Amino acid sequence: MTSEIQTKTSFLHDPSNPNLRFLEEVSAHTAGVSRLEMCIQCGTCGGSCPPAADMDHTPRMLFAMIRAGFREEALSSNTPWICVSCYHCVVRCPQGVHIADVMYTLKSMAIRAKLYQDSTAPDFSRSFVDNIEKYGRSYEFGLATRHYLKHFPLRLPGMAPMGFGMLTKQRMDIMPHKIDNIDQLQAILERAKEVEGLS
Amino acid sequence: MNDKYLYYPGCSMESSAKAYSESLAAICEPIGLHLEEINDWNCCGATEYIGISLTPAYSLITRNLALASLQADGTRTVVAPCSACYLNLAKADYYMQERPILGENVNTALAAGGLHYDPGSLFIRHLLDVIINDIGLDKVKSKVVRPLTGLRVAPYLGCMVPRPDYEHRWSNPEYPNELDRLLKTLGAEVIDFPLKTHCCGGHMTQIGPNTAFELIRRLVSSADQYRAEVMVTLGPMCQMNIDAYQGEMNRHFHTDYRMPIIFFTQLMGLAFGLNAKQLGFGRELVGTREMLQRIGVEAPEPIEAVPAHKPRMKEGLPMPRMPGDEEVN
Amino acid sequence: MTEQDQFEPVIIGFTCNWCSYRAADLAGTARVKYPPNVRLIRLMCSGRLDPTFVMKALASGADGVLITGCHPGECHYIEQNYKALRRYQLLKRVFAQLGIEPQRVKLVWASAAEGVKLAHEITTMVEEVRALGPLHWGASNGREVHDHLPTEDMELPEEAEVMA
Amino acid sequence: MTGPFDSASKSPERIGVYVCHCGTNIAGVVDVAEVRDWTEKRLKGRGVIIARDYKFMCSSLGQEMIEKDIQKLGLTRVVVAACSPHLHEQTFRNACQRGGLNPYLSELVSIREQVSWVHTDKHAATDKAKAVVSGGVERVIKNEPLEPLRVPINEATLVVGGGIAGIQAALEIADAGFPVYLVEREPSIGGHMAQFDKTFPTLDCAACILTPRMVSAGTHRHITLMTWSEVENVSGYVGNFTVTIRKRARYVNTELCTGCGICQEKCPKKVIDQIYEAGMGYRKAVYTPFPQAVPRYPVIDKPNCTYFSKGTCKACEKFCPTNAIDFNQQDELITVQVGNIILATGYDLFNARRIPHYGYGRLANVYTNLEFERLSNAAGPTNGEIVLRDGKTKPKSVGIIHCVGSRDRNYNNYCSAICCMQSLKFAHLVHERTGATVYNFYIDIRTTAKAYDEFYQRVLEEGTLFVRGRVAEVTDAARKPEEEGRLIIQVEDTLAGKQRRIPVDMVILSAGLEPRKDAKETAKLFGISCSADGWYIEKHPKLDPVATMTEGIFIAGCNTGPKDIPNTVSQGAAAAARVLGRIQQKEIFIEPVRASVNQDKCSGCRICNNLCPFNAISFIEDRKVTEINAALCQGCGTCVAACPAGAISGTVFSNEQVLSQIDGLLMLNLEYMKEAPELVAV
Amino acid sequence: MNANGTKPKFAMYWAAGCGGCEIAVLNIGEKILDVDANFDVVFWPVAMDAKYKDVEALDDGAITLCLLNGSIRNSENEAIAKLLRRKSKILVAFGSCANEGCIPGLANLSSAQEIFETAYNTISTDNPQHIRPQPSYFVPEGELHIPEFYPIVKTLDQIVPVDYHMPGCPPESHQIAAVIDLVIKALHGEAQLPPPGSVIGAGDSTVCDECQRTRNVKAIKQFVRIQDVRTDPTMCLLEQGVPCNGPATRSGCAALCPQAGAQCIGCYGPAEGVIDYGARLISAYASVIDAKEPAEIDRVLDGLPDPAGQFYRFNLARSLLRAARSAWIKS
Repeated sequence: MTSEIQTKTSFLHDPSNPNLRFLEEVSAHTAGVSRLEMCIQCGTCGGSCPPAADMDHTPRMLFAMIRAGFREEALSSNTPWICVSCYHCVVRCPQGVHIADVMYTLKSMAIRAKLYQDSTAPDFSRSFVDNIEKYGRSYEFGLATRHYLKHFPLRLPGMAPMGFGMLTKQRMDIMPHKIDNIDQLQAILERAKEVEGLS
Repeated sequence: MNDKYLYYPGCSMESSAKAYSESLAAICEPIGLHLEEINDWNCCGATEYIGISLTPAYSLITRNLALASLQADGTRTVVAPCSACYLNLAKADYYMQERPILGENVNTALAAGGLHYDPGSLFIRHLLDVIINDIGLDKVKSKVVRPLTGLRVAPYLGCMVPRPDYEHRWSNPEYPNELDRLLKTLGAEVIDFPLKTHCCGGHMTQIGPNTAFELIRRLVSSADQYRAEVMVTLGPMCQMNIDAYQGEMNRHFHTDYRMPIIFFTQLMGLAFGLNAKQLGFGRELVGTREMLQRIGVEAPEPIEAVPAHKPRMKEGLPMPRMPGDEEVN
Repeated sequence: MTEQDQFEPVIIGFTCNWCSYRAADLAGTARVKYPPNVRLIRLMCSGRLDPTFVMKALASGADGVLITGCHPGECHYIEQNYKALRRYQLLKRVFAQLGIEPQRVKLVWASAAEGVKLAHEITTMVEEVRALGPLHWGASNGREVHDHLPTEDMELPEEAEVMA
Repeated sequence: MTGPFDSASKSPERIGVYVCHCGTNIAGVVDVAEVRDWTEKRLKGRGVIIARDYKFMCSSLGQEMIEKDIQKLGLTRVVVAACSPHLHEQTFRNACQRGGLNPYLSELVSIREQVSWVHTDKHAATDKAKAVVSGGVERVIKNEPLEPLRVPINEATLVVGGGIAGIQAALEIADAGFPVYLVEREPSIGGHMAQFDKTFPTLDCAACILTPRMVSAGTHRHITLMTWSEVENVSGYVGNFTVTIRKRARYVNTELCTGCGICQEKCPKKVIDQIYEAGMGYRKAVYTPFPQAVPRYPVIDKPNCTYFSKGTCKACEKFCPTNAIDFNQQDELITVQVGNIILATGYDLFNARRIPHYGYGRLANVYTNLEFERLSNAAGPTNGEIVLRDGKTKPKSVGIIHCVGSRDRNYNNYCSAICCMQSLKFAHLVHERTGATVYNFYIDIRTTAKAYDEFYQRVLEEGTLFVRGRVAEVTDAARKPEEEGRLIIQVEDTLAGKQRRIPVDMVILSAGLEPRKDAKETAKLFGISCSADGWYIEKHPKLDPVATMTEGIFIAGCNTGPKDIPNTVSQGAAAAARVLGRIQQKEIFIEPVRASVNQDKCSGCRICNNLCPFNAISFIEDRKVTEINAALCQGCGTCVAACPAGAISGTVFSNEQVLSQIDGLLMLNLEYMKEAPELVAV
Repeated sequence: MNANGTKPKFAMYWAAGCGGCEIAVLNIGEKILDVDANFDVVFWPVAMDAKYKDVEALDDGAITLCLLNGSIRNSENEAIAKLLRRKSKILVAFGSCANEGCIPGLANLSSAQEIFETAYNTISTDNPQHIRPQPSYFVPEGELHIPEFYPIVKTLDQIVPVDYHMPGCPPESHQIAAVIDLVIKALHGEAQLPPPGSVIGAGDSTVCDECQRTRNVKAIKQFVRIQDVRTDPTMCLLEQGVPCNGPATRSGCAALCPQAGAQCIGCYGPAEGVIDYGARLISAYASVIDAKEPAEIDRVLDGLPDPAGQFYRFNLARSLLRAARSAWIKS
C-alpha cells in the first residue's frame, strides 16, 4: 500500500522525465496496478519463462528498456508475442509486478504503433476478435483454417490429419454459433472503443 | 441458501472440448451439482482480445458477469470449467476493483447495452474448486463404484487455473494438490508430476508452432518418464494442444509419444461406472483404448466422420466463405 | 488562507507520540509537501483520544478532524489503538445522526516510517473537506466557546493602564 | 457547569514566547518577525509579556536568553516555537530549569517539521505558525509544575535466551559483579551459533570461540543458569519486576549427575534431532544436545522415553553410576525479583517448504542452510563430510541459492542480512572439502561489514561461479540427456540476458531469518511492542536500538531483525551496558506522564479496570474505588479518556491542556470568521 | 423574617418542560408549608394566579429565590428567563430541562421545519391547508401575537447567568427538601450557601457509587435491550450488555432506576467537571467492547440502535455540539 503511494507520488510529480512518461503510459494501459516501477531486475521472470529461448529479450530486459524509455525497441520486441500467459513469473515475482498483463499492454501498444515485426500473432488475435465481434463466440474452425492457410500454408498438409480428426470427431463446427443479443454486445463494444479512444 | 451455480461454459465446451461438457453433464447428477447456464453468454476473448485492447476486452468479459448477476437470485457463484474463461472472468472482477477507473470505463460501456456489474459482487470459481471444496471428496468417494485401481495418471492443471489465483482459492500456485486428491479419491495411482502446472503452449500452437511443440514435448516426455498411462487435465486448450497437436509434435521432433490426455470429469464418470461413450470417450485423437482396458472398460466405437461435412478439397481444409478472404485465395 | 473567496478548511489532527507524530516529523525532514490546513496536536497514544477533543474541535470551528495512530498490532502501548478504533467507530455513528459528513472525521494508521503516507492522507482529506465546504458549527455557539480568546476590545484596558 | 476552564478570565501567567529562525530552515518560509509581533500584540491578553525571535534558539546564546528572561522578567511559562519536541524538548526544559523555572512549565511547538519544511506558501505558513504558537500558549497556561518520577533499581537482571547475545549480556553484567538469571528453553545454552561449523569471514570454528563463553556463563558465580526452562509470568515494573519461571522436569538430579554420558550410551531409544541437528542426525531419548553442552547434564525427553510411554526400560537409571536419574521429578515454578530484563530470544529459520518450486522436501538433495551447517560441521552427523542424502556420494557440482524467502513480498519483504556472507562461506567450504564446482545464484551481493568484501574476493579467486539472477525453479524434470537424474536449476543469467538450465548434484537454500513463532506471545508477556510480522520494536531504531518502549526491558540480537554474529554480540553488550548504567544509578528518573484517580469522584464502575496492558490499574474491593500505580503506568492516557466520571486525570497531556491547545490552534481560524482585516492582509 | 418584617420573596417558573418539576416540588410534603412560612410567594403560575406585569413591577433583585424549570424553546421562555434573572437574587436552574435541555432538547436533532412537519402535518393531524403557527396574526379585533419558535432549544445558562444548578428529571423530592432547608437556614444565618455556579441537590460522583449491584471488570460482547432479556438483579447491568448510563451520570438519585431493575438513562446529567456527557459514555462503552476487527466492532455497535438518543437523551442542548447540523443551518 505505502509503496504504491510512494512510487505514485514520486514519479507522478515529475512530468518532465520522458523515460518515466513511457513507463507511466504502459502502466496506464495495464488492467491492474502494474507495479512496473518496483522491478528490481532479479530475473525471476526470465528464469521462469517457458519460451524464453524464443524471445528477443527476457521480460526483465524489457522492463529495463521501458524504464529507460526505449519506446521503439520495447514495442518492436517479439517478447510479448511469445509470452504464453503461464503466469509463472507473476506468482514468483518478488515484487508483485503484474508481468503477464504488462505483456498484453505491450502487444496492444505495439499494434497501435504498428511496431511488431511478425504479423502472425497480431493477425491471429485480430481475426479471433473479428469473429467474436461478429458472432459473440469464437469460431475455431474458420479461424484455424484461415490462419494456417495465410501464415503456414506449407504446414497445412501436415496439419490436415489433425484438422480432419477434429472435424470427424465433431470437435469443430463448420458453421459459427451466434449469440442471440449480438446487437447488445456490439453496442457495448462500440461504447468501449469510444471510451478507449479507438473510434 | 440457493444451491445452484451460475454456469459459464465457454466456447470450447461446445466444440473442441465436447468430451468435457458431455462428461460434466453426466457427473452432475450423481454428485448433486446444479449448474444453471448464463443466458446468452459470450466468448471471454481468450488470451487474444486483452492483447489488442483494454476496455473493449474487459467489457466483453464483464458482459457475462453482468448477465450472471441478473440471474443470480440468492447464489453468488459463477462456475467456469475452462481455464482461460475462468481466469478472464476472475481477472475482470479483480482488476475492476484494483483499478476503479477500469471498473468505471467498463460499466460505461456496459451501460450502452443496459447492463451493469458491481465488481466483487460475484465469486468466480473453477469447476474443480467447487467439486473439491463445496461438493467434497467424501461425496465423490461415495459415488465411486469402479475404482481406477492401478491406473497411473499424471494430474495436469496447466497454468491459468492455479495462477495467478487472485483470491487464494488454491493450495499452491505451482504445486496445487486439489486434482491429485480428487484422482486419488477415484482410486487412481497419481504420479508426482513435476510439470503439473507448466505450460502447454497456449495459443502458440496457432502463432508459433515450434515454440508450442517444444512445450508440448516437455510435458508429454516428462509424463512418459514417470510412466503415466494418461494425462488428466481440466482445461480445453491444454487438452486440445496435447491431444490434437501431439502427432504434429512427434513429426517435428521425430519422436513417437502416444500419451492420451482426457478431462478429469471423464475419469470421474468412469469411476462412477458410467459408460465411456456417454463420457465423450472416442473424441480424443490420441486413443484411450489401452488405458480404458487397464480398468476394464469397453472402449466406444471411434466416432466416424459425418458425411455431410466431408472435405471438398483433396488436401488442406475447405475454406468457409468469409468477408476479407480476397487476399488469401 | 489569503483569498476570502476560496474556502480553506481547517483540520485539527491528533497524532500519537510514537508513530504518527514521528511520521509527521519524517514528512518534514523528507520535505514532503502537504497543504497547511492541518494543525496537529500530539498525544501520547491514540488511546488518549477523548471523543470530547473531537467534538470540541468541531464545535470550535474546525471543519474536520484527523485522528492518527500506530497500525493495529504495532501500538507502543501494546493494544491501546484498538480502543481508539472502537471509540472512532462509535463516534462516527453519533456524528452521522448529528448530520456530520463522514469525510470530516477520519482515522488513519501511520507508522513512524510512513511520512509520505501521512502527507498523502492529509492532502486527500483537505481536498475532501474543501469540497464539502465550511462546517460552521453553530457560528453563534462558536463565539461563546471562544469568549476568552483575545479580541481588540479585551486589550483596551491594558492599553489604558499603559497610558495612565 | 461551564467548560474545563473559566473561559472569561484572563490568564494570570507571565509568558515568554521564543520564535526560532533555525537559520533559514524556518525563517526561509515563515515570516518569523511577523509571528513574533503578532504574538506579542494579540496574545498579550493571554499573558504573553515578551516575544522574541532568534537565529538558533537551541544555541547556548538562545538558551541563555530564556534563562535571563525567566530571572529578569519573572516568566512563569515559556513557549519555544522551533523544531520537533523529539529533537529539543529536553534542551529547553533544561534551560528553564537553569533559569529557575520548573522544566514542565515550558512547551516546544514545531514550526519546522510541521510548517516551514512541509509548506511552500509563505503567507499560509506564517499564519499556521501563529496558530501553532497560540496553541502552545493556550496549552502552556494549563501546564503544571512536575517532578520526574524516581524508581529504585533491583540489582538483579533477567536474561531470556542463551544464545550468543544472551550469553554476552549475562557475562558483561555478571563480570561487573551483579546477579544474573539466564533462562534458556533448550537443554543447553549456545543457540544457533553452537550449530555452526565455521563463522564468516574469519572462518574460525564456531565451537572454539563459543564454548569458552558458554563454560564461563555456566560456571560464573553471579550467573544463575536455568536451562530447559521458560518464563511463565512477568509482573511489576522497571527496577522491580517479579518473574515466574517454569523449570521443566529434567528427570535428572543435577546435584548427583556428573555428566559422564553413560545414560546416553545405554539408552535404547534413537530419536531424530529436529532442533540441534536440524533433522540431519539422531540423539537418544535421554540426551545432551551436543558434547560441549552447558550445563553438561542431560534431560529425558518424556514423549520419546520408552519408560514413560511403555512403563518399562529404565536403562539409564540402571546404569547411572550416581543414581542421578529421577523419573518422579516434577516441573518447578521459581519466582525471582529483578530490576531489569534483557530479551535475547533469537530467530527461527524461514521454512523452505513454503517455496515448492525450490523442491525442498520433495527433492532429496536440496538442503537448507542450517542442514548444511550440520553437514559441514566436524561434530555433525557426517563428521563434516559434505555428501548427498545417500550419505556417501560427494557432489560434483553444488548450487547455492541466495534470498530464499527474503526480499520477496510473497514471503518476507526484508533482506535477511546474513545470507550473502553465509552463502559465500558455504561456497568456500564446499570448494575446500569436495572440490566441486560451486554456483552462487544471487540478486545482489551485500558484503558490507569489515573484511566481508575481501572474503567475497577470496571466494571469487577460488573459482566459485556467480550467476546474477534469482533462481526461478529447481526441478528434476530433465529435458536433455545430460540433465537426467540431476537437479536442474533454472534461472535467468541477468548479466548474459539468457535463461539457463544448470544441472547440479546438490542445492543449498539460504533460507532467511524470521521472528520466533511465539514472538508475539513473548512480547505480550513482557509488555513490549512488536511489529506486525513479529520483530520487536526498538525505543528508537537509531538512537536507542536496544531499549524498548517499556522501561526496564531491553532487547538484543536477532529478535529485532536479522543480524550477523558481530552485531548480535555488540547488541548483547550494549543492552548489558544500559542495564549496568541503570543499576549504578541505584534509582531512575521517569517522565512524569502518568494517570491518577480522584477517588472522591471515582464511583468504582470498573470501566477502566481492564484497559491497562501494564496492569497499573487495580480495584480496591473494600473501598470500591480504583487506583493507579504510578510506577507501572506508562502514561498512554487510555484510561483518562475512558473514565465516564472524569475521575481519572493525566499529567502532561491533561484534558485542560489539550482542550486549551485546540482553542489556541483554532484562534486564527476564528479571527477569520470574525473577518478581522488587519490579520488577513499581512 | 427580615428586618423590615417582610418575608423574602419566592418565585417559580415553568418554561419549556413537562411540568414534572412542579409536581416534584409539590411532592416534598409538609415541607411545602415551610416554603409558605418562610417565603412570600410572588410568582408561581402553577400554584397561584400572577401576571408578568406584577413581576415587572417588582424592584430588580426583589425576589430572593427563584426556581426556574424548563428549557428555552421560544421567545416567551427567553423573555421571562431574562425578567426573572433581573428580579432575582438567587436564580436556580431547576431540573434537567433548565440545566441541559432534557427531552425537549432532543428536538435539536431536527430543524424547526422538520419539527413543524411532525407537529402540524402527520397522519394524526387534520391540517389540509398546511397551516403553520404565525408569530403575529391579524383578526378583526386586532393583531394577535404568539411567541416565536427558536430553531434550537437552549439551556437556561445559555441565556442568562445562573447561580445554582439543580439536576434531575425531575429533581428528587428529598433533595429539593434539603435544598429548601439549606436556603432557609442560610436566610437565618445558620448556614452557608455553596459558592455560586455550583451544582446543588446532587452528589459529585456517579450513579454507580450508589448502586448496590456487584461490578466486575467489563468486556462487552454484545449490547441487548433490557426488554429482550432476563437480567441478573445482583449484577451490574452494563456487564450484562444492557446499556446503562450509570457510570457517567451524576449521583444523587440513590440509583433509583438500577435498583428498580431498569438501566440508568442519565437524567442527573454529567459528573462534576465533565464537559460533554455523551462523549464520556461513548468513550467508556467503546473502551470495554470486546472486539478488535472493524466488522466485529460494528456488529457489537449494532446493538445500540440509536446512539445519539442513548448518550444524549437529557444532555443534547448542553453538549458541545448541542444540535444536529440541520438545526444549526439557518434556513
